Amino acid sequence: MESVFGLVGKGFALVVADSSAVHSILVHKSNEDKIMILDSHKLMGASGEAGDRAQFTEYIQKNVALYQFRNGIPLTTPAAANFTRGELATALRKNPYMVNIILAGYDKETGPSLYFIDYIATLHKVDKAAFGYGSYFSLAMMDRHYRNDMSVEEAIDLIDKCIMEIRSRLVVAPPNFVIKIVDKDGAREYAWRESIKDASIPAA
Amino acid sequence: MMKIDFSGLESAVLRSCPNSELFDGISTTPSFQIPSTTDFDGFQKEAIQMVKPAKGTTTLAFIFKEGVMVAADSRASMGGYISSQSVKKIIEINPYMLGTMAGGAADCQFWHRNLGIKCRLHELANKRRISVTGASKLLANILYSYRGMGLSVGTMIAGWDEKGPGLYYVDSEGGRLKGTRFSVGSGSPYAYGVLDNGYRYDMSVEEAAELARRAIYHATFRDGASGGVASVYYVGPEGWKKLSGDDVGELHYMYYPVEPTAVEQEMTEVSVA
Amino acid sequence: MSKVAVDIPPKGGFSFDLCRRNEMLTKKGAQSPSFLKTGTTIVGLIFQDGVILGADTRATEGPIVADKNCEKIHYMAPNIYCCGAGTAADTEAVTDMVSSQLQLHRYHTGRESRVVTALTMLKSHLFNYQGHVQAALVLGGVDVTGPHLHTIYPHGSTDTLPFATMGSGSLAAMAIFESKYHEGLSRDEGIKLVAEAICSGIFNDLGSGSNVDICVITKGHKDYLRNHMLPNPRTYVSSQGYTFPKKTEVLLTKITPLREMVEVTEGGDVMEE
Amino acid sequence: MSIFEYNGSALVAMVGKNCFAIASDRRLGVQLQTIATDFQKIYKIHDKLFIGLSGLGTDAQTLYQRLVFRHKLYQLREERDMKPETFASLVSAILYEKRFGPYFCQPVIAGLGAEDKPFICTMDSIGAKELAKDFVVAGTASESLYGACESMFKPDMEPEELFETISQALLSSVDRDCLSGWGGHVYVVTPTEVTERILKGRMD
Repeated sequence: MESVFGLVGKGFALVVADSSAVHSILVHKSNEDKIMILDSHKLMGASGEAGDRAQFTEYIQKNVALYQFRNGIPLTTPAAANFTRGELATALRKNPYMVNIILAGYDKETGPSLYFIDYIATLHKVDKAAFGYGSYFSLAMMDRHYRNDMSVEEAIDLIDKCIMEIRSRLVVAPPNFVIKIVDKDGAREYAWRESIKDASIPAA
Repeated sequence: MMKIDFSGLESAVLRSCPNSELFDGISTTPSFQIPSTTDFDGFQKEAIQMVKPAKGTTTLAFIFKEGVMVAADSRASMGGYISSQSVKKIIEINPYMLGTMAGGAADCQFWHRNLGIKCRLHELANKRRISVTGASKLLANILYSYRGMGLSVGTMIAGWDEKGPGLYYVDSEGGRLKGTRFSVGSGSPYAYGVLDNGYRYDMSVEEAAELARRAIYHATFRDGASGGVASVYYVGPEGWKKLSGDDVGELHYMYYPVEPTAVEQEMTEVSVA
Repeated sequence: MSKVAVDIPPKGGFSFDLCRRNEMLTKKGAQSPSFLKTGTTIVGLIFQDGVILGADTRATEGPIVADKNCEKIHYMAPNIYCCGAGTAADTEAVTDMVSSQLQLHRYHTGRESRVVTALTMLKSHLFNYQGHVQAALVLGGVDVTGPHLHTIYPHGSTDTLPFATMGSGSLAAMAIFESKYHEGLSRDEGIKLVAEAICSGIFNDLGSGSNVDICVITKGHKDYLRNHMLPNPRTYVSSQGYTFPKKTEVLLTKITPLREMVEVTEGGDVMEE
Repeated sequence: MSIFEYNGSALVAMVGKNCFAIASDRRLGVQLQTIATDFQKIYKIHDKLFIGLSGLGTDAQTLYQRLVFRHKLYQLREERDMKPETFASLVSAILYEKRFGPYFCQPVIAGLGAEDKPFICTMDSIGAKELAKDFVVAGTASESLYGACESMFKPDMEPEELFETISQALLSSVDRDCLSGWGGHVYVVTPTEVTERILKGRMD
């Protein structure tokens, strides 16, 4: 039921993920942020089994950081994507991690880039990608309206169309989505799209 | 020979007609020989497996101001193999009604043809055309009577009657839904993506035809089991008319033109021994 | 990075690290693939002055003929050859392995290899893997103790026989041998009989086909008659072949000229020459 | 569906008059859903040696990385490029090493050997080498490719005619396969130059 999708625009890349943590028919939480800030200029959206997702993404984050401490320079996006793919391919605990990943990043020379890595470690650089049941709806929508020189507003409008489509057509549609953006100013949260709100707890 | 009794499923309206053998055709469903096996479920499981419904397809239909737009692709596939690229998936039931084919090709063709006969008999008996509601009810009841025996049909009945345009979704699980916008088949989520976003009630026939064609094209691009030709039909007050049948291969390069780039010359660095 | 992944296997042998992942994939409903099988008719017989081996040349992948002219008579030593049936990769690998071990053994002992050495090495390797290495072999050769012919089964059991056949076509071939074999065959009689046995496999067994390879081994000499017979030449040669008037449309062309390899020899204190 | 049909692929290599051509489709799919239409399946090992990897995408990528690694070691040790025959044995050994837990990948190797003699060969997923003097095929569309090549192939074709023949064989075969197609990618290699072309095919 989880959906993660992303696209590359003019000088930026967006990653969108649903934010419901589900266990069979029960929704434990509906504002779980599944897009991790990997480093200053990288986002990693992951969907899959909850345990694997959290464990694996943190493992990658820590190793990327370790590389930066050791070598003084951050990994480029293609390098991080290849590293993630390598770890996924060689992970052999009980059986490999059940986690699909969309990795977005911004590098000074090459600009924004988006990588699709599925749970059996197939890696491919794409302009637009989507995982999970939501992908069936959003992929055709993005094919129809996507241009690679879209502005942030146009991209957000397309993302909203996709979210509306998922909410209307997907029987078990997740209620809330988080949208994050990465561009030359770095990776940050852009917005939330929530249809149900939790009781707000005053920030501790 | 074990005979399942369907009498309970007769629709009461039709049974009350005075002269029974003329209408025998309408009321009773043709009952096929039932296989005389003890383990009926086992037999039926293989039957389903043997004629595994080729679910690969994309069909859609929607009601709009001018009438009903119906569109479909034309690919039949068996697993990875494409058995045909020119299957007619929009079946002309009668000049005022169309049915779409998804699921088992044989099931759809047979039962749509059967439905056409029943509608004709209804016209003869009642001296007026059957409503879309009536026709879809007929098909739904027939399919329901075979529930669980492995029929695989996912169809839309689109037509025009006194109450204007009508559109129903009927499937072999016995479902029957009245609606304004449907898409059926493995490519349907892709078609929905484009259809929902572009749909407006007050569209002209050309705009609606373009939207339908575009939705089918996007489904054939993303879904491996759909392809071939995007055929579009329009059902209006005077009945249905086939508007177009474009090959999706050409449609792609029409929607997303690509100019062949000039020949590139590239120097390689000297590979020093 | 966390660990340097040097993945050269420490010392040869099989590595099983993908097994768990593959098991997970098969559990998810994807059946594991079939391997290239040699359907195969392979035979061998002892004649007056040595051994003659024969084999067909068809390799199949399920119902498809993957290779129409593959080599099934593998070199083991100058005086020993071995025909392989079963999984192509296994026969190839196991014969390669033992032939290199034999070569090392020859360097070590300074003597000509013996057939029984090859036999023992093959059978112990196959036995270790309990038949999972799917290789069925006909081993033939002439060494200091005279001509020898053995068959080896995938589980590691062996026979010593005057004439032997293996593979899916072994029944057809054995019928010929049983009726026509006799002690003290001359060289030409032997070759004719082996060719006839292989042809009977080619024409009667679906797994075998194409051509006949024969290898005659005598004291201190061997003749490897590759494609000794071509009973199935290609019958449908389209005279003028295909021409394509409507050229394939190309979107992008990139031409990279290749530099000649430049021999760079450093000047200065060149040691030798 | 078998594991070979998870991503879908079509590969063919053909021999011409001291030149060879190797062609592949461009689809990356996950079963019936198409993810991308510019997936690279043919890799260059060196100027006169190409390898196409069909089957499971992740294994193709892992195998390519390992082959390039082993080829680089060879270059360092021998101070020359590998001959195609040797490279075929290397690939066969790497595949057979995993005999009981194989890579789900069927390679097609094409190269110019000593005196620029064209060499093509294919293997099954555990390294059973299959040398051919005319053409080799692999992938989900292999059955159609067998038929097309068997009828279209002529010995000693010039590079232009070879390109035309291999493209027609590829495109006509993928049109009968749901899981491969979405364009074509053809390399024609002669002793003096490599011509890489992208074909315009049906995108359904």
